[in-house]
Amino acid sequence: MDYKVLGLTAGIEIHQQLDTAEKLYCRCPTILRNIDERNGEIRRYLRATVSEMGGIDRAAEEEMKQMRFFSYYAYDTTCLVENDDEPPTPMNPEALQITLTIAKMLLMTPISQVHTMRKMVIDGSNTTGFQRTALVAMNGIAGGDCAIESICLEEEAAQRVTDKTFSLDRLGIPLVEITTAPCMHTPEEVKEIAEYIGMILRSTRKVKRGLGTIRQDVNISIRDGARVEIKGVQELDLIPEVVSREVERQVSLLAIREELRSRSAEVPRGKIDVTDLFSSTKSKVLKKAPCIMAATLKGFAGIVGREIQPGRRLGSEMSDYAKKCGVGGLFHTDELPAYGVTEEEVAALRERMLADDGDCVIIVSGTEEQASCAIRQALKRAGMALEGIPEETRKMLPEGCSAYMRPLPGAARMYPETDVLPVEITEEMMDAIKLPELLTDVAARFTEELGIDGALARHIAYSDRLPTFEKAIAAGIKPALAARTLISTLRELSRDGVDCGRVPDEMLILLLVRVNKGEVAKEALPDILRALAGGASLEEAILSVGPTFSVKDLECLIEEIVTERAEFIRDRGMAALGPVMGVVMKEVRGRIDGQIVADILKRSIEKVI
Amino acid sequence: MDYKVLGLTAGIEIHQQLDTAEKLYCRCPTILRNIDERNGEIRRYLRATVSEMGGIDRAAEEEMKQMRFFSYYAYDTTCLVENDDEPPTPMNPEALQITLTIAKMLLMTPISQVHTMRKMVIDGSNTTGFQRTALVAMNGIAGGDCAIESICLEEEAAQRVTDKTFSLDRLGIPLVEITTAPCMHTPEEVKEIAEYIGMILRSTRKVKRGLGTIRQDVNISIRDGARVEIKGVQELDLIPEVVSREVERQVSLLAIREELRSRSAEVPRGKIDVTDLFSSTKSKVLKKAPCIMAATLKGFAGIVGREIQPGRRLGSEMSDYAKKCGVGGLFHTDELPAYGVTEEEVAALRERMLADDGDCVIIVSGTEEQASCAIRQALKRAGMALEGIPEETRKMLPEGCSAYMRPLPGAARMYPETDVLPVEITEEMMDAIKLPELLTDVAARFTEELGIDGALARHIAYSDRLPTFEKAIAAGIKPALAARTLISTLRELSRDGVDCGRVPDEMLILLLVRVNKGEVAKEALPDILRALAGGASLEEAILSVGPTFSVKDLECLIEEIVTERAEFIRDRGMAALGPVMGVVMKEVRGRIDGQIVADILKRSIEKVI
Amino acid sequence: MKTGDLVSCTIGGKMLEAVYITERDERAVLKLSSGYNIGVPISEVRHIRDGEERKGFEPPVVQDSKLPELAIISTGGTIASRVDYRTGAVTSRSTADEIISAIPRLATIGRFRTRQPFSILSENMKPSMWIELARCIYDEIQAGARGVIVTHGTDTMAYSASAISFMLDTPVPIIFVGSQRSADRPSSDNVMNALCSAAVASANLGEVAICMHGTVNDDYCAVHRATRVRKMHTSRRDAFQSIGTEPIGRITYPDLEISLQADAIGRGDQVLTLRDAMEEKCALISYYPGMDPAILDAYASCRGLVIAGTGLGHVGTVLMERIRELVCNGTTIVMTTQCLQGRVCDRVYDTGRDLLRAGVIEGEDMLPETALVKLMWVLGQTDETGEIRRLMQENLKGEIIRRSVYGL
Amino acid sequence: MKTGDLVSCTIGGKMLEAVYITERDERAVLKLSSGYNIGVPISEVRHIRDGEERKGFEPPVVQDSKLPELAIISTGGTIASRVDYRTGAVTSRSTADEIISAIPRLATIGRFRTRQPFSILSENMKPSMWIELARCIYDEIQAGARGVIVTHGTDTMAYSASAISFMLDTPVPIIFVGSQRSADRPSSDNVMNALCSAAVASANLGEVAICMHGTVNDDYCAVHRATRVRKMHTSRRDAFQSIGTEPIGRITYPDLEISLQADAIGRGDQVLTLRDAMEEKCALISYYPGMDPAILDAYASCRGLVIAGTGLGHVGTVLMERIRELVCNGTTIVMTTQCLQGRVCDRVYDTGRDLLRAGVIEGEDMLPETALVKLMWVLGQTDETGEIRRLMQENLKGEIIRRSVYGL
Repeated sequence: MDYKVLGLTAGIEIHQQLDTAEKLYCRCPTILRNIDERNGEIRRYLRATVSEMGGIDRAAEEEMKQMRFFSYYAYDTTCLVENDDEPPTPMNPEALQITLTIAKMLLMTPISQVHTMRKMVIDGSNTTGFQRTALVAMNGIAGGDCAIESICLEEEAAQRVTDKTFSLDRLGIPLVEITTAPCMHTPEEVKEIAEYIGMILRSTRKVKRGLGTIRQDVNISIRDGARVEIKGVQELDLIPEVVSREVERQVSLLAIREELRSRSAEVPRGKIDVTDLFSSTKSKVLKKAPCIMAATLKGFAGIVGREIQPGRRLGSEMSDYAKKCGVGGLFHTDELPAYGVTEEEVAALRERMLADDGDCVIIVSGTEEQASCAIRQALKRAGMALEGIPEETRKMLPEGCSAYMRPLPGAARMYPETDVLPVEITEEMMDAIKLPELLTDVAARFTEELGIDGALARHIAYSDRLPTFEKAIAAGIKPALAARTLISTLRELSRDGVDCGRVPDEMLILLLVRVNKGEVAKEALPDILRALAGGASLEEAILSVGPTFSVKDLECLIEEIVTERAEFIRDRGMAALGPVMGVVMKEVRGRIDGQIVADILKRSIEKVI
Repeated sequence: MDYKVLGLTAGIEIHQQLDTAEKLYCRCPTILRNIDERNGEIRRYLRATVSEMGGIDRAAEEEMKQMRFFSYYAYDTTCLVENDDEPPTPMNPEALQITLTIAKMLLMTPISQVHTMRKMVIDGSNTTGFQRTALVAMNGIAGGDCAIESICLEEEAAQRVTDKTFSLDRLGIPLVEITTAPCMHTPEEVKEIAEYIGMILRSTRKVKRGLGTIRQDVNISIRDGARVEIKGVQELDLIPEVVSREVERQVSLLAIREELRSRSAEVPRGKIDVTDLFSSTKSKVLKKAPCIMAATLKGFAGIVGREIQPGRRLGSEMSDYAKKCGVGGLFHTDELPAYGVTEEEVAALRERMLADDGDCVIIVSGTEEQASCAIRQALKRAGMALEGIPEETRKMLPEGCSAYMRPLPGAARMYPETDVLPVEITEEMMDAIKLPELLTDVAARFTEELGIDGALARHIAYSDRLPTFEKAIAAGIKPALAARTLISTLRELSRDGVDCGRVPDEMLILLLVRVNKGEVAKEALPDILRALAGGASLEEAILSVGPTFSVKDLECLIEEIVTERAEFIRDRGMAALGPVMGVVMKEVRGRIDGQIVADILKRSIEKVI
Repeated sequence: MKTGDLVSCTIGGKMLEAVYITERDERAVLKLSSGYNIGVPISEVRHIRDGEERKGFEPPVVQDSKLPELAIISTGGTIASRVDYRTGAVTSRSTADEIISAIPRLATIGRFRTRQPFSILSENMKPSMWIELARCIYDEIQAGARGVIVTHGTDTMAYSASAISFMLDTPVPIIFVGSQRSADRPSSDNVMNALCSAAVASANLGEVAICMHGTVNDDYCAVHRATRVRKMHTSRRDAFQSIGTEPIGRITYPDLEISLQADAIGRGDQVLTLRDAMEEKCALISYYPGMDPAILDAYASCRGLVIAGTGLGHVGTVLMERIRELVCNGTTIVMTTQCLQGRVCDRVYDTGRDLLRAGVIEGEDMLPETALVKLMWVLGQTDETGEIRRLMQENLKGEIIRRSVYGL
Repeated sequence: MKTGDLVSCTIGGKMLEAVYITERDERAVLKLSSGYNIGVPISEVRHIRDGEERKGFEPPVVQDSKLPELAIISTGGTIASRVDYRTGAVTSRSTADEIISAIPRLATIGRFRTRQPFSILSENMKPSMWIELARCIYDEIQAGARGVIVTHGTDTMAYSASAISFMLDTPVPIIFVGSQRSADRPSSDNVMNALCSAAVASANLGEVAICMHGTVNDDYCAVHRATRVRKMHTSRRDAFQSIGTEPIGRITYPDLEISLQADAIGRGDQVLTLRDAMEEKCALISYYPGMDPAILDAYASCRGLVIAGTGLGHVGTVLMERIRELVCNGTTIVMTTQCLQGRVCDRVYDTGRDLLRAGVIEGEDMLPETALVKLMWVLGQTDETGEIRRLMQENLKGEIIRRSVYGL
């Protein structure tokens, strides 16, 4: 596809959790918990409050279609602030400091007086019904040519456990939101900017790492299309796919609009109860439904079933809307007979619905209330197909497609968080911020100073174990050993399901020091690390691979073996080294470094020769 | 028996609950509850506190042999005072007033400043470990010649539910304790004095009635015998029996002492474990016992089994002592073989115990600790038989015999209740007390004024329904109707299991007024009362026996019947009254008074004749 | 510049337009189109044009004339409020229409009229306002209100409810209600508290009570007798707790099912009576170790003094002489306990007996705050020492529970 | 006549002999042989003969030298007492031998020595005595005590324990204990409390705590951190309650099994240090509606003032000016809450923000009483305003809990 011709413009929002000691507006630690560890549960209703225009926010209204009774899991690491039962503390200064550092790295201008706002969110993910957020800096530049509009410091939402249940451990973790201008024009460009900003964030060494700690939202539109926000893209590599598939979707929908218009297609207002037609159906879904509703889309035949993204049809979009009413989805005659619905039933349906060949009939099932609501929603989406592309917030599906979530929010409903005093950002504060070394520079330095291969250096610099690596180097460990152990060995172990995450840095470094001294064999590292991951102490772990072998012991052993094979050695001379080495290693493998064995054996053989 | 020759002297203590609105040292109502209504349970240890002599009270020590962990049931009608978790209120003035009235009736002299004392009781029946009690008056006379030593106002103890569990509803109800001098010399005399004091108490109209609200303790001794206190005699009629049986017991025990001395009987110190002898016994009790201990009583053969009261032997007394250790009782060779113990086993036991024909072997079973304790206790009692009669507190058994409870308490362990201020009793207070009419006088007045037969008048005066009767008379009810209904009818209903206790006086009187007017038939009273007891309203109850029959209705009915049978009536004349009356009553029985029927019928017949 | 004006300023070299909100700590607070507020130096702000007056849209409200008439008297606590997202301003709403349009379900419970005798932060409440409030409630009941709802800040709500309780014998429910989370937020406890209090206000009750969350969940509201309730937490929704007794009722949410205790006073059990004299010259002091006896001199002009003593109702012996003097000079002194729970008993220890001899009145199990309000009221009713003592020791409005029941 | 003398008097015409006990309200109190006391007119009493001196029998006590050395410091609370049934006198016992013979099981827990720096009713406790007590404890620990038990009246026990907590860094447990029911009665809580406190005093703990009944049953004692505990009931055995936190431990009874919370400070974690300066010129006042601002003048000479404000920490605006003056004149004012539970937050409402501007220090979630004691101690340590503020807002001895955990 020629994105220039299509007029692609894209921007991103990056949400990155900060790795602070305490949360943004309370003093709880910023750690995630297993829901089994919860020690309390609170249950609350949230309700949209009436705005000054007498109306309710569009996105909020969408949420209100369903019940708003929520349940929250509390922990010994959460407090009454998360429960919305205590006023927030002042803004966490550590989090603000990190945010200002990022702002400075992105050449942004700080706001002189930062105000915490309440942004209405009544999907249950915030016990308060709003998210606290503060605009900290504006107008920077990333990667030379992409404008950064703003950086906000906000509190992370609670994690959804089930439909209406949330876990409070995540709520309140500081999060920066970086919003770029819509300055990208190809899928690859989007990925590059995201990657660059991610590198900036990690360069602060103060952001959380691991699954779910960074999320990208991508805004995409093409000429004649509409702005669509795709939320929750967690992997950088998927970004180009997401962008290109959205472009494909918008192109297809524009084509569908033209075709529908040419057919003079129409969307009806009413619906018809067709429950009786399916009284003896073999379709499991329809059989158990208390109510089945249908509607006829004039001139839509073949179009509802048309693919607009791999595996997704216009029908899928309508189905997404219908699901908001609690039904499982919808059937349409473009795909029937199927799913246990027979040809006869389709014929009867078409007859009842006065549908001719050019029309498509959709049916939904559920309680009467659900089915009525679902038909209404599906028809609403069908109507939009005649208009073009709706502006939507969509969620990413596993392969890079997306599904409807809710309409794009209107101008955010925000008002001041009166419980938190504004914070002044002075020039002195900004001047005092020391910019961290960029990870790209770190990698370059590793190559230059430590002689590490460029790719590996980059790997180290971007790795979670970077601080460990730096400590190891400082402790005099050979860079190759440190890099191999901390990057390759740990990654291999991790693939085997061994999680060394809880092995403290200090222990790893002490271990590497022993290896460096030759007291522990490099070869034994995987087994020792495995033991450490299992909770063993360093000494236990080292002993677990066999008693260590001192150089003196080794000398004795080698003397014995060499003496036994003196004749052979004298026969072969230095060529005996290989075979005899094999014999020795059989005895000592993993218990002393091979290089040391080779050195001593060589000397010993030399003596014999 | 010639009690004068035997030197019988007896005194009594009467404990009477007062019918006050509130308890003695708190403001809870004085009502008893069903344990199912409890709403809390508290669990406490009680411990004897060391007295100034470094020793512990004898009775208290006895209690301490067993665990002192108690459980108390609380109700919504008990409070923190019963729980021993709040200081007591000042002494209930209503209770004091009643006590002073009784004192005045018994010609006693009040104490000028009444001090509340704490009397140590650690059997668990008081949450505090003491009973609050105050000496209110001294030195009076009952019934002309019996000296009254004292009247105390004290709090009732908690009711025992099971061994270690008490119910707090009763704790704290005011109780007067009237102690006579030991001025009685025949069993009948004891009953008469008890009866007289009881009448005095009830004359105040302010004492509780019903089971357990009055208890007599009788102190009995004969010459050469010992003072024995028999507790818990609730029925007056049993008093003479209790006294005479105790005299019998003391006479028998003195005879036993003489015989044992003449045989040079001896009680051993040690005990022997004979568990192995009964390893294959058929005695259920012994079979399951982890330990069986035995001891040989030299020269006791035949005496342990000798009856000292109907159904009770010296062995029973020893058994009472043994039971304090938690065993079920003891066996002795005077009664064996029996209870599944074979002759062979007895022989083996005697052999092991080196017992010859003049000796008696006793055995007890239980855990080793229980059995050791029990043997020790039984031997202690056996030793006492050589000395004579122990001073004891005994509990009455159903037929009038008694069983050992504990040693007589020493001088009561009392010290001031510092939480309750002393109360001054002034001459003015005493002068202001109006003496109530004695129930004997009430009965006499009923005979004189209302023409009621002496026995019935006495019955009414002593009955719980006396106030109702008085109200009924005041309301103009015929005395005979009131007396018959309130005494006989209610008693008969009560025998049938119909409890009219909760039918309010007002309702009974309204009912009697209706009967008096002839609107309700006397004959219907039992059925109506039955309905009232079941919770019906007065109108419902009256209607339940059939629609009422007005005099007019009756006249119509009678005219019809008489007209029908005019010939028969003219034949028989007034002699027809009986048969025709039967016919009429068949129709109206219970719905209108029979006397009215008779009157009208008579007139109607007269007209026909 | 005034709130709502369109202005511009430059940040990072880019000009942006914004709405002027206010000035704070020498910064102009501006609202951006994104909704964010920012504070910028005032000098950097340029005026573009005046803001337009925007009228709030209020949907028309129809009240059901068949429902019982209820009065809402607001004193400053917000039962309903509205956020102006343009300026961020939160305004409280106190007319019947405004309240019903904010909490539409109210209209299914009763027919409302509203009054607002004053509007204050509840920490500024004072006895003269209680009198004003009592008269206002009295008028409403006389005018036919079948129940009265008083919205009140939570800080001193228990004091006020207690005061009204003493001043009024009421045949209808007088329900105090407030919220611990402001009404502007989606999670506010205001809606549930308001609906529950309206339900109680139409129930078979005839006394003054506080109706607030019973737990931290939105599951039920507890109805507390005015004289036995205390705010026991600074910020939790279930801050109000009955002390030494069960709440007199509860209303489940959202079904608004009411259950009342058997000892709750029924509708119509009392005849409407107003006794609104209060003696303001009363004070409450807590005793603590090291208290300077001289401090009592500051209370010499008080006609009544409530002491929250230690334990069963004690103070250090050093205070005894001044206490004797105060009593001699005509100050009524009532002893309560800083333990809050349990009963004062000055007969057990010497210190207590000395206090009794000095003429101090045992406050039984009254809460110190209730005892203060009651003392103000009693001293407003009578000057006679014996009568003062009798009234203080007698249970008038549930403030004294004669028996300390276990389990509370 | 003196206590113990044999006397006679006549009642109802009968002469009786009795033991003379004392005189009370113009009556001679006599003890009859039945054990009852009666009061009779003094004029009616005849002296017969003097009473004999009776010596109490004290069984010899042997302490086990292998057990840890524990110090019992008694300040007037009775852990043991003896009743003389002859006279009804209850005498408290405070030597090691006396205590052990009253509670023999103590001898299986430790080896005891005892000290009695003073003997008072606890309502008469004052800061100078805290200093004396702190020094006494310090000496005992220096002399090798492995744990210290302080017997104390319950009324002000929490204040004293809190004061010791600030004055002493301790490597060993310092356990305050008392009883709510006097030691002379069979149902007293003294034995269980004493045994449990001795068990804790020998446990792995290194802080100041109060050990008292955890429930109204004799099932376990709770160990409360000194700075977070409050006497919350006048008379119940379980009157002491930790506020806003769990007790730091419990000891089951009768098996004396100890469980301590993970956050309890361990034995030896702190080095023995005594900082015993205290500023007595401090006061605590509770705000209430109608409080006369002039009352604050009485506190002008205070160096420190703790206010128990309403709700999140408020007072009426009428007080604001006097508060500003007091702060200007050098009085440190700390705001706490009369709600007792929850955290002060003066940033939410205008009144609070005004207080902060006036220089009032937010007391976080400190109990008002603890804040008073802490303020006395802090002002004893420093005169520097910034340092005072820092120390007051920093958690020193568990008095501030930085996070309000749910469920407490």
